[in-house]
Amino acid sequence: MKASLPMSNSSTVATDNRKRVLQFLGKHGILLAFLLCMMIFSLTTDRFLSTGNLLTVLMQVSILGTIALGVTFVVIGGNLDLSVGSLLSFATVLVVDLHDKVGPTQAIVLTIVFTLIIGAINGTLVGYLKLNSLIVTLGMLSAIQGITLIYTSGQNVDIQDQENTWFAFFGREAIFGIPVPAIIFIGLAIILQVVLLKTAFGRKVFAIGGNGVAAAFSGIYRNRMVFSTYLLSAFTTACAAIILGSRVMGSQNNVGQGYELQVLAGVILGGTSLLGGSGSIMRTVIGILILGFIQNGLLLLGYPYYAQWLVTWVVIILAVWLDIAAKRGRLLNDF
Amino acid sequence: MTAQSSLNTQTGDTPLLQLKGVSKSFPGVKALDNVDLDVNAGEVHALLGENGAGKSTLMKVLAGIYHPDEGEIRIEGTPVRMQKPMDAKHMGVLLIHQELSLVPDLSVAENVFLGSLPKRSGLFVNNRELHERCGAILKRLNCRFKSNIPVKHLSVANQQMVEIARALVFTPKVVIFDEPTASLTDYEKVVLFEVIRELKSQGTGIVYISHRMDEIFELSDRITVLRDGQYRGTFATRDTDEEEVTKRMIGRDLESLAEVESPEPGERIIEVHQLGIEGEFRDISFDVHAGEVVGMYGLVGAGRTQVVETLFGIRKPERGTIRIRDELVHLSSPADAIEHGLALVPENRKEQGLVLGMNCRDNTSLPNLAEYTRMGWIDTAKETEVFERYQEQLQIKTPGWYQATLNLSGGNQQKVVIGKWLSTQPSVLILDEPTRGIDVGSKAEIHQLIRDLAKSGLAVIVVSSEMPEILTVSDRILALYNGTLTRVFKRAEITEDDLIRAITGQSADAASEPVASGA
Amino acid sequence: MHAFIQSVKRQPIWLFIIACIIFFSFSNEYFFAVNNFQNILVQTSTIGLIALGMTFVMINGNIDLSVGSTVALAASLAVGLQGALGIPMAVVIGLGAGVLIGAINGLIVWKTGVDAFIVTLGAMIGVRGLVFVYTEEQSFYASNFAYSDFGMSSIFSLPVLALIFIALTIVAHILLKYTLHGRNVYAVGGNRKAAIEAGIKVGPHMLINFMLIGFMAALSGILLSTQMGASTPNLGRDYELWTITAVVLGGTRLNGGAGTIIGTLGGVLAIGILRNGMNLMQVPSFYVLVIMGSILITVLFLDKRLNVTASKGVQI
Amino acid sequence: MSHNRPNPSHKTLASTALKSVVASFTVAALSMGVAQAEDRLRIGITQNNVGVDSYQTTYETAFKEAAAQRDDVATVVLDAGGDVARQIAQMQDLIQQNVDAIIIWPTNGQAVVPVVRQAHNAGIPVVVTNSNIAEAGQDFIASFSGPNNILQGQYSAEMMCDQLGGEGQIVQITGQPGYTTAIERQKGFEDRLAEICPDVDLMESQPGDWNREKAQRVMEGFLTKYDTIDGVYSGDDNMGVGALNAAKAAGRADEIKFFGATNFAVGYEAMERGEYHGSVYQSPAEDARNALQTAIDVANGEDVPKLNYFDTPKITQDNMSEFEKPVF
Repeated sequence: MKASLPMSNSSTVATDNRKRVLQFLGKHGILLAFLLCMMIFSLTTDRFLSTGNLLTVLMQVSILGTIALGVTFVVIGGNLDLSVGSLLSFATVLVVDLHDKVGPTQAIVLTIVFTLIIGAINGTLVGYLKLNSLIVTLGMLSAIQGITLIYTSGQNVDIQDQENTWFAFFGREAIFGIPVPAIIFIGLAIILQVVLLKTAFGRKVFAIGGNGVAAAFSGIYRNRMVFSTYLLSAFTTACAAIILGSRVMGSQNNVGQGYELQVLAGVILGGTSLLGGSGSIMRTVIGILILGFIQNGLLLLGYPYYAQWLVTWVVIILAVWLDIAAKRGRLLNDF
Repeated sequence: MTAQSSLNTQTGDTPLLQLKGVSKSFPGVKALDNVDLDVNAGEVHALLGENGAGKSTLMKVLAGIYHPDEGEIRIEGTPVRMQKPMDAKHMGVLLIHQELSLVPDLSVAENVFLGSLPKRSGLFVNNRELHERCGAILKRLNCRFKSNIPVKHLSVANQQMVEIARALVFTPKVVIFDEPTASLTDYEKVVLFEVIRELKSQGTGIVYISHRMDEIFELSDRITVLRDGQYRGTFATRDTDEEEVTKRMIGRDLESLAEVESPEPGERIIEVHQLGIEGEFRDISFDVHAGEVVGMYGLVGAGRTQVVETLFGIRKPERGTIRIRDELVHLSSPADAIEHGLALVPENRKEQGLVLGMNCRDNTSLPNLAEYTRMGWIDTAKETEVFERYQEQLQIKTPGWYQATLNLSGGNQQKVVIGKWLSTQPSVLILDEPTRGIDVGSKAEIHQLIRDLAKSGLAVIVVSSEMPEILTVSDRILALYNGTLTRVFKRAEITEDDLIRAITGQSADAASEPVASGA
Repeated sequence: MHAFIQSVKRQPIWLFIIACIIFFSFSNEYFFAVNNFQNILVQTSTIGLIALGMTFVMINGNIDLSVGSTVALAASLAVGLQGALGIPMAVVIGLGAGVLIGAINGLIVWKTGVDAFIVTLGAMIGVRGLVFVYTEEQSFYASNFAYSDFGMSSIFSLPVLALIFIALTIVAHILLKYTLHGRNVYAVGGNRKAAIEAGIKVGPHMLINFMLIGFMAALSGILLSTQMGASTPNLGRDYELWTITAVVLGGTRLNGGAGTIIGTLGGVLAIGILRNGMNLMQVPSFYVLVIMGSILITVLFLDKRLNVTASKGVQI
Repeated sequence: MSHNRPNPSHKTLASTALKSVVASFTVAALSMGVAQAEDRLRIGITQNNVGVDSYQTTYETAFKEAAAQRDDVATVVLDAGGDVARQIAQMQDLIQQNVDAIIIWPTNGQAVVPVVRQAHNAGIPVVVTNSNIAEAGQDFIASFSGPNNILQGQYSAEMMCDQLGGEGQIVQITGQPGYTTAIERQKGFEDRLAEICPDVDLMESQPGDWNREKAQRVMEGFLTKYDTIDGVYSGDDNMGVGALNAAKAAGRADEIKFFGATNFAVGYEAMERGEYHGSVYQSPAEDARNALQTAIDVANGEDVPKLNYFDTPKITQDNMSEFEKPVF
């Protein structure tokens, strides 16, 4: 508990309790919301809680979730990355197209390399040239979509014989009954959570996001750090593209459309602050799962697919409001 | 409590503004302790005290920003209760901050009438009336710039005139000036004093807060001295002198400083030769030996911070060289400087010293994370052990290493920053305004700490604008004025007025060439 | 004349527009024609109207991502209800819905303190859901041709939509430059602490701005539906991204305090002219995307180089 | 004390930089040599969304090749990128250029009616290709040339009906909501199915937006929700293969019959493997050539049939050998 401040005039017990409740909700609110949401759906539809359904949802959100892992690092570092949408389209098209041309292994390696190059462009513009990350990645969102279309000259790309290629492993197979995409997503999440909390890299990302000037004054190379968060975001997008490419064995040019804002919604829902300096990978995973389960639950309840959008609107604002109220100790602003 | 009532009411009529028995405390420190003050119409009442003596707290109580814990505020005899700053303004008590709060992209007139723009047919701004009224006020302050240009194009001095103009809109009874001449040239200072005298002649009460002796004696009718948040007497300016007021302000006579013997300086650690950056500072040369504390003293804008930032690799020097243990170094970044054994406790701890969201331990280990990481993996046990060692040594009051630095008091935050830089085992430690805005108790502790660090063989540079602090910690003092090194004093030969003359550019002896006052 | 030169110098985007006009006029004979300019004005009015509102919101230090969905909602209501309630009533309800969405966004940003980016991101997703719920994924279609005639009609040889856009640009300019609310928008965006201390009520001003952009987005949606004589559930997708691009190109800073309606008009026209010019020159749509993205980043880079004077020698 | 006043030389830097950007543009444009001779017929086309799938890209290449072979025709080829407002703007640009005929592949059947009317009033004949526009627009267009989507829906219903033996439970994955082709195929399929196979129960329909990955996710939802699914009808093979992938992953592919429309290469291969059971053969090249020919005839004043359908036969595992594999 922080050093007890001598409360000014009205130090009634009520304000203390309210503050403590708010603090608790702020910290664990996201977990409660997740359990609440699971409970509601499992009561209302019998099929929801079956392992089959849970694994399917986990697989379905694994693409969105994998991208969100990298974007979380960018946001904790105090920036935004809107280019992941068309970057996903670019990487998926590339891995699928190269698969038949140079074989799966080289296709995967080349795709990761080229995606990292685009991530490096983002990193240079925002990190070294210090341009505003929202506008830069907004510009790149449009430019990368153009590059993708130029590369395929508008055509779809397909993998010819989809049956006997080990590339199917990433998107279609399962190990001990757990779909590989889910394993990749959760595995990568665990690794990146450890990187974020336990390694020097993670500590420095928190520092440049929390207070860039103080970080620079402490000998941290701020430009290089921002640059590397964009590389990480590009890497996780490439991984997501490999899963998506393998799952569908083909790709259209706009397959990633709309992912960029959905990813942000998941990151924000998890409680990572847009101002930078706070957040965690696990909270993002929970945020993404909530989005996935809302969609799945409502579908099973027979609601049309767009009903989830209304629920997402309310959930995002409630989650972030709770987080801010906890920090402020008061529900509403007074100015 | 000395008999101060007799001096106060010498003019007989009730004072414009009166504080009686005002106290205000914050966690760990009693900023104001039973202070009385009164301001009469048509009088300049100077409020004098070292940094941290409670001047700014008193000012904020007057301006309705803080509420006093005890005591009472009376305006023209009737007690008043100020909820928020706007109440003070409506009651005619106007405060002009040291940091200006203007809207850069709005015009001068719009800044002067911020929040109370004259209306036309309800919705529209009456621009004609706005510029007329603003023009009148500007003429009264004999400012030459027009009222429709955006404020961001004005010099700092002119921007200050806009702040003053804004105060006059409320036809104030009392105007409080907080260190107004900090960044003004001599010529601009003369214009400001003209304006203050003009307000005085119109019957406005002026409270002038500063710790510059020459200004106070030139301008004020009465002087009230504060030390450690306590009232230390009021003098009529006519019948007192700098010596008596300074003694009352510092509370310990200067001589006692002299016989603290300077230790025998060890090996020369850092040597700076003719360092310069165009427009910031030029041909700065000095050296610091192990076990020695070198003080850098000068007014705001003398370029001290810019010099130490260059020593720490934050700025790239255009001219001059830096040698560490006689080996030429080129510091390309703070990380580079840290590797060379340099450490900087920055001027602004909230913006430059700490990542407030992170806990104490993580902040402490930030500068040399490599020390605690093997193959990228942080050894948190070692980290915690290091932090707790400095927590012990520096007496940092915190529930534990996990406490976010956001929730610590100013003094403890500064100790965490110092601990952070000590953990890098530096050979040169630079401290920029180490005790600004810190309670008096922690201030003394930090001064003692600096002395001990020097004794343990560290080369220490202390940048400060508080004369008492410089005098207590430094073995040698570099006086800076307008980006140049005017004089270097040894501890034995220090006299106060030489020091003040050196930092205000009128150096007495012929040795240093007359410095043209910077445009 | 001097004032015009002065304002152009302060906003390089108008220099860019003049350069584009010259360039496209030489490279394509259909470009430099009165009704092509009318076309451009009509085509840019959709994003242009929203950009006028977005300028207020961004100078105030906020942002609004929900405009694209509001466009669709207002269009669907206006087209969907006009059969039962008649065109005027349906249009009023459409505009009212836009103002209501703006009010909801404004109240949440004000009272809860949640960042406008997040509030309006949520509203973008949610309001799109409302559109699909109301239209059940169907496109609506204005049976009464008078509605679509209005969109195509002209008064003294100027398209109605162009006239509305020009008129509202002038109104917005006056509102921002000469009214109390306008000047306070700058005050709150430029230095919020000073504004609060001067007694300016920050919350209500934010609310007004969000209601204003809600109204403009709704009007834009309805005028677009008059051009189409119909409304589709996916109308307005990505409009928020193009609106922000136009306002930033026009010189408005993202963290508030600076920007003008003239600058925004420049940004809107720049995008409109580029699209129209490249259309006439048959630049394949793939390359248009790349060109638009890189121009946005180039202008951002030039703006940073010219306006931000870093303090001397700082290298961190 | 240094005061940094705004430095006048900065502004000149801005104008020089911008001029250089413009200069490089000019060079690029002139090299493309845009101006053309005037005696030839000028036909403008605004397509729906070239980037979204191969059918449309193949259509565009075929259209350009067909136009290139004829020396009496110059074309202005535009792509609306799926944005209704941009398509309207492109139509206005074409009217402004006073082309001899306009071909429109509508992004939305209803939303383009007013601008088609505007072209009609300007005396420019309009030919609709691939997906017809709404009823109200019919008397402003010279002709519709493209597949008969309602018929295609019926074909799929017939194939589903006899391969299921007249009874069973099926689900449907439709195209992009509000898009005429999607609406017509769904209507054709549902009406015909009710007519010839009343015992086949259509349990649920959800949109796949012509996107294979979305169709896959929708199918996964169906597989969880319904224990027995006997048949799946998808708006096109691209989505059909997505549904097949989902079923194969769930190991229930062999108990489900898959039907689609617009036979894609991936659909053709799936049929070869026996996993896909029926589609409708439609060649984008033929679609393009028909549209161009109709536009030329109309521009020369010849009268053409109002609805100029080209044949889109059924294709199943039995008769697939008669068709060569689609190129898209």
